[in-house]
Amino acid sequence: TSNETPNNTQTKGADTNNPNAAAGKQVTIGFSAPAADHGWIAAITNNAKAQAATYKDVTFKQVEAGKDAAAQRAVLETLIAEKPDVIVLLPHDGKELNAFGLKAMAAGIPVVNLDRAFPDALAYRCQIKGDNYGMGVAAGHYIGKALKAKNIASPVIGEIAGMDELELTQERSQGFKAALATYGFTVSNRRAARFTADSGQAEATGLFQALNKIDAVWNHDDDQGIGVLAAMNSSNRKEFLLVGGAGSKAAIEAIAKDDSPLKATVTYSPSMASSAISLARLIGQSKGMADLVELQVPKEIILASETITKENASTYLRLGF
Amino acid sequence: MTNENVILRLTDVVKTFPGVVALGGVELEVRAGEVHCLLGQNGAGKSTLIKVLSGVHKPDSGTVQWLGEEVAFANPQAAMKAGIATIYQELDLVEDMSVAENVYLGHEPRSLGFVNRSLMARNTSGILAQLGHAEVVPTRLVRVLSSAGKQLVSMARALSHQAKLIIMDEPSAVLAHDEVENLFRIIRELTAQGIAVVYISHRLEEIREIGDRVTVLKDGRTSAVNLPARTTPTRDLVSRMTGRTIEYVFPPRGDAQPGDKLLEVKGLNRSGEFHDVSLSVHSGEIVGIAGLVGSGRSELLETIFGARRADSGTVTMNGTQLRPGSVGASVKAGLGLAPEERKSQALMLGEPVYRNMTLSTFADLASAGFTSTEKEQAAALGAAKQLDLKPLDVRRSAGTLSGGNQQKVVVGRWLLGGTKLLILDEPTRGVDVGARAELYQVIRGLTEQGVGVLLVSSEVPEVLGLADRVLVMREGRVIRHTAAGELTEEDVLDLVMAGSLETAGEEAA
Amino acid sequence: MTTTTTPQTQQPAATPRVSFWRDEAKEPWRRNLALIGVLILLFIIGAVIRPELYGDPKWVFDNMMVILQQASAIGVVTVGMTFIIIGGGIDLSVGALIALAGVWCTTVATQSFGSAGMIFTAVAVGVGAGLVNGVLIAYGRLVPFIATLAMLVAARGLAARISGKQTQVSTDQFINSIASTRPFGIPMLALILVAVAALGWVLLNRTTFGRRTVAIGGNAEAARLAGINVRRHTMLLYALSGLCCGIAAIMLTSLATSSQAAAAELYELDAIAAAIIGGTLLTGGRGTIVGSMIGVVIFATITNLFAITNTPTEAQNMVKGGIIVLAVLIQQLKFKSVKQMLIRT
Amino acid sequence: MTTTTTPQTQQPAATPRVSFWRDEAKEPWRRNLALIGVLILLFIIGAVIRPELYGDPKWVFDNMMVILQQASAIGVVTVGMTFIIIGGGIDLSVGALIALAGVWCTTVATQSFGSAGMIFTAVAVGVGAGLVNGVLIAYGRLVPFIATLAMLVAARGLAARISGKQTQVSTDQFINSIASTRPFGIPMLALILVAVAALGWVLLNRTTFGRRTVAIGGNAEAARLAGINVRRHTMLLYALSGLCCGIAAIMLTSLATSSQAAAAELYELDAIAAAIIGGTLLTGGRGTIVGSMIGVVIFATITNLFAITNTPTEAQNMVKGGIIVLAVLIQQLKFKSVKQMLIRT
Ligand SMILES: Nc1ncnc2c1ncn2[C@@H]1O[C@H](COP(=O)(O)OP(=O)(O)OP(=O)(O)O)[C@@H](O)[C@H]1O
Ligand SMILES: Nc1ncnc2c1ncn2[C@@H]1O[C@H](COP(=O)(O)OP(=O)(O)OP(=O)(O)O)[C@@H](O)[C@H]1O
Ligand SMILES: [Mg+2]
Ligand SMILES: [Mg+2]
Repeated sequence: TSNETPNNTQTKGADTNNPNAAAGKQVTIGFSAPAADHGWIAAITNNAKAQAATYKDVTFKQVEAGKDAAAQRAVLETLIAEKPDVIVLLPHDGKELNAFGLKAMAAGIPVVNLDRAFPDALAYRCQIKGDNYGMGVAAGHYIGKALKAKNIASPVIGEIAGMDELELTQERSQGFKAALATYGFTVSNRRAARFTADSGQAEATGLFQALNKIDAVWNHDDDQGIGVLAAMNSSNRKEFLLVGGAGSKAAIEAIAKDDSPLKATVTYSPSMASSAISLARLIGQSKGMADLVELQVPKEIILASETITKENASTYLRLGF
Repeated sequence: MTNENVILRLTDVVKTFPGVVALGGVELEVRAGEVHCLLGQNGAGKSTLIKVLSGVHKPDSGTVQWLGEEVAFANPQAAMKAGIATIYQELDLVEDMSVAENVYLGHEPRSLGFVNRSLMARNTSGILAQLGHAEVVPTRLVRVLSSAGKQLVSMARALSHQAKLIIMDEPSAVLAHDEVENLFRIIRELTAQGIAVVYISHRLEEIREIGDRVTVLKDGRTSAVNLPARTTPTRDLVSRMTGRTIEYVFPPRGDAQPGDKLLEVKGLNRSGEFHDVSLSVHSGEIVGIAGLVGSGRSELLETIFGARRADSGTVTMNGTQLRPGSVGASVKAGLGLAPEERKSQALMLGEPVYRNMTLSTFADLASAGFTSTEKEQAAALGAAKQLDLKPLDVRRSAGTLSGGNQQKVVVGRWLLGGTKLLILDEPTRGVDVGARAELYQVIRGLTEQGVGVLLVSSEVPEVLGLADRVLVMREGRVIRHTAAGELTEEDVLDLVMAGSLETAGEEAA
Repeated sequence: MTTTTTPQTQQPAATPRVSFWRDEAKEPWRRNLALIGVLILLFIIGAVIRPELYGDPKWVFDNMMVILQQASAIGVVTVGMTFIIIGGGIDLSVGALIALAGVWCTTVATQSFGSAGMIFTAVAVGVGAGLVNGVLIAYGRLVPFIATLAMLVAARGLAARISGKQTQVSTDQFINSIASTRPFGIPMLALILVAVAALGWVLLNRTTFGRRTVAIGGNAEAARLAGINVRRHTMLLYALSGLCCGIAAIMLTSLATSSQAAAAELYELDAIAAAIIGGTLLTGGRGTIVGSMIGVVIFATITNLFAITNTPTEAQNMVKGGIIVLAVLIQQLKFKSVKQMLIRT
Repeated sequence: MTTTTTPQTQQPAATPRVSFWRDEAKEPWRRNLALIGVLILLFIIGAVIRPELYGDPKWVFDNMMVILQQASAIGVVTVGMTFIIIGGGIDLSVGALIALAGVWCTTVATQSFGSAGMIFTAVAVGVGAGLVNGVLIAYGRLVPFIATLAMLVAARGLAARISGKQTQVSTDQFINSIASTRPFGIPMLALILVAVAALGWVLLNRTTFGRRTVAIGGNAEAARLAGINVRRHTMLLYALSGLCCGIAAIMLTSLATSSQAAAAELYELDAIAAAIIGGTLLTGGRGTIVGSMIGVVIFATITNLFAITNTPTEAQNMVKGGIIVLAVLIQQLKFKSVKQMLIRT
């Protein structure tokens, strides 16, 4: 990690071999993401800010999104009025803010849609997002392989999901279920926490009460995982294999140390916010991505969810948040 | 007995509450055009009886015959529809609605689904004029009216129904002398139209003046019927109510000279309420304040007590000046106030009687911050016995007591602890004849222990009979100050009404 | 009016002529004036921080319309909430009912019935759930807090089940267009709010329904003794609140062109707060529609101001807390009688 | 009713011996019995669905301990909330105060002062914020709902600022170990809850402080005229609630070995609901600590049951709403006098 202001961010500084590194036309990037109430979202905002700060030719204009989609829509209206060159937008809800994307694009402002997707292709110039379904699949495969390797025929598998009313949680769970199914496994108990450590603790405790012996648990979010680990300690349950989600620095460190049931985490990296800023700059300057043949930035980029284990933890530590 | 003009007949009506037999077999017979008085001690079941009549309670057994037919009113609306209107003992008005809205609550005149507000206001004005209070503005909020004003609204509500029977549960309790005269005029007008009135009061003289026949309740049963209101001797009535033969007597004043000066009030003012009031109370002395309703006496008492902050003037107790606007300081200095509105100002209805009684003394009965239930109950039981509380059970919740017994609880609070100066605002409102005599004894007994008493009552005989010295107030000013023996009831009435009589005369002229 | 005070003693109810500033019947007006003062203050703060925007009359008008538009759904809910609170109750389920009505009316099946079918569904779901609240409270004798809290939890659960926890997109052109229509330059949603508030005002102040609501909230026992069917009326009050939720659900769906189970989160707190700031007594019996509406607009203006001044979220929260306290304090400091009023509550 | 019994008519004053089922002073006991009935019902449901678990006495004991442990933080808050509600108020800020006290005591700077420093900080922050609530309500004369709502919003904002919106991990071994310590096989946190509840019970039922609380909630004007300093006491009540939040913050930090601004979400609703289900009157003047604690345990048991039976989230919500209604209805159906009580509220 590099950088000053918000510490602990993931950015990519100027690479002198990259022709895009040279300062170009001045670009004003408007940015909006939901109010941070947990680590991942906070990292998104911090990354975007930090990445923008690495460019001399970028003016970064962040607007606060408020507590729900309606509030975010209201601030975005004021953002359009200020005519930025590009808007990077992580909406509260892609479907609810689709109309805004259409409006901004119609007003001639390209929109980089970050993570939560607009359903309408006309609503964005470029979409960069994580792969929630893929994240579940990665976790499912890791657990499936590990249990097969241990020769457990009908394993007891628990799942501690995030906020259940979010679509992304649903997608993750579906991916997890689908991947497990390829091994003939199913989830025995699924609890939904609220992305906070205290709710993670509560749901994990419930899970342990329900299942006397567990073989593996997937916890969707490393932040709430702090609570899951606390619950494991206080109820002395360590017989299983734990897989995390998102890829926080603390989790990656724990995996590297290999002294707890946490053996892996599947990424959903907030580094995508840094990338989104880079893409927005290129779009604003009408440049393409240097390694690609295309003269312009592509329409859609989906991050692969990677599995971090003891073996590769050191390489990923840099991207932990 | 002739049946033709009997409009209401109750036979053997029984009503029980958990743990109490409120009515244990009541007979009542009311004729058209009569004023039928209900007499009985506090807790005898009078209010319960009329609540049965007006559809609030359903009787457990017994029959109610209305206009010759057996009825069972399911709710107050049904009773009202049948022609029975009630003025309840506890004023049942909505404070944040206007006078007119309160009068027509539940049967608002409507046109096209909208409340016809002008018609409602006009009709209300009409009824108020009939009641002799044309000056009351129908759009005024009830919240700002005095108790008497509120009583007027209750009355107007009863009249707004086309009732054949109007029940009045202690309507005169909050009324001053002249207002009571006015009430009687209205009752006479009603009965002249053939409307029957059931009248409940603890003031025997009222019953003699307005009543036709009397039914006496005792412990939830009818103990006497068809007594002529005017001629039955008081001794008779009282003994049928109480089983004893006490009369309405004031205890003799002791010979002892009043002791040191306890309370000294100098030049007390509160704008719009009272002006430049000075008075003093000595230990062992009862000072009474007479005056009309609305003459500012309650405000004066509350200001002396520190519940309101004076604009100017001082209150001194035992030589030390009291911190203005601090009830805590007053209580510490030995003052106690039994306020006028028992439900809103004095009682926690859901709490047991003993906790209500020890509200200002539980901290003194506590040791190191820990309260003592035993000590509190014992102390409260003592006061309850002294006041003849019925039922004599200090663990019952105060809300289940009858009106008069609730009043005793309020007074009882200041019999506990070291109250040196007792301020009583209408202490006998709603208290029955027997208990009243006992209350007077208790108050007199306190003075013998050196307690000073400052008393406000709208019943002039009470002030004159009980107090050693009397102040007469009018329009927030003290206009007379003399020993009690030097005034007669007529003198006082002349004094308090002088001004108004003059203006009334002018207006009439 | 002459100076003689004598009639007062004779006639305890006599009305001396009182000035606007002391007349107890004018007290709601005075409170509302104070609240408008708060609004002006917020405007001035905005103008100081962003003079270039507030200097432009067109922008100012436009911004006001945006504020009204954003306030519209919560405003409609607050009309219902005002009735409930005046009637002595509370409704914690409004946010959940909006979500439930919203996702129900945007299911594929319902959308196939067209705009009318969707509107009918939303309103029916709102009224139906409101009736359940009302029956539990009036006839089941549950404390309103508990009954509507249970409804909150249950309705959000049902909404999650119906929507499959997915955001449901509305494809209905008519519904979607409501939010973007601006007859005479005024957002349609703002007009709907004004219409609902006006109806609410008439209902509260000019009909027996409204008067009975005040009576029940002010003194339920008195209302009962006066022959009012308190239970039935209470039940109807919750149905009315449910109706408002149904309407708000349509408005919110139109704004977002979609619905989801997590929509309208914590609207209950906002609606209650707006009503109380507008002078509605939480213990019932007193309150005005106008006051509640000003309360709603104050909240929407605060949110708007935060957006315009780009205040960071955490600072927003702190400032918002302060403004709420301030708004109530201002009403008190200015007018002594208000102060006395609050002591008594 | 048959022929009269002479003693009764003669002396209505005498207390007829009333059975446990009709004595009004025993009413809280009857309610609590009904609530315990609900708990037993929940147990039976669990036993029917997962007989293999409930058949194992060791597991059953263990599970009860887990329920108590999970109920502990919210239980401590509910003790404070019970006082507040009995005293005629409401505190919407408890969840936010837990979060604020939690993140404040887990900042790097505070953690450097060690366990004692952290505990002191949490308690001081809780009491301080509670005092602010109390001053605003008692001396600023704000309605409790508004004052504590403002505090809710502001405290969450401040917590977000202090924590930099990050989950703060506690590295303090002592604090972290509290949650995992089990003297005599009973979780330490459960013991803390029992201790706080016992202290609360004594405070409410045996001290002048408790008596004043009941008096003020029952009739504030009567309390004032009896010489009780209503304002000061009201202020202290909110400070007490803040103290409970501070303690709960430590407990929650210990459970999750971390704190964050979004922690203890909606604890206020749970605490209020538990108190009301436990028989506390929302209008003040009546309530019991025991009832509130049973209410808390019922909620924790429901959550536990959901986990054990693997109930999906949306079904959880619907069932939870139903159970809340049921719990209150059961109390009413069984005991007539309870019914009457509720009519009057
Ligand atoms: N709701 C109730 N619950 C329990 N007991 C009640 C209830 N209402 C009245 N009682 C009891 O019934 C008896 C009769 O009370 P009631 O109010 O009818 O007396 P009353 O004759 O009107 O007395 P007062 O002259 O003091 O008004 C009393 O013992 C009272 O305690
Ligand atoms: N809350 C109020 N707002 C406005 N005026 C009031 C209020 N309370 C009382 N008043 C008026 O103040 C005056 C004094 O009333 P107060 O009740 O003190 O008289 P009082 O001598 O104690 O009579 P009572 O015998 O009824 O107690 C009356 O004119 C009354 O209408
Ligand atoms: Mg009575
Ligand atoms: Mg008076």
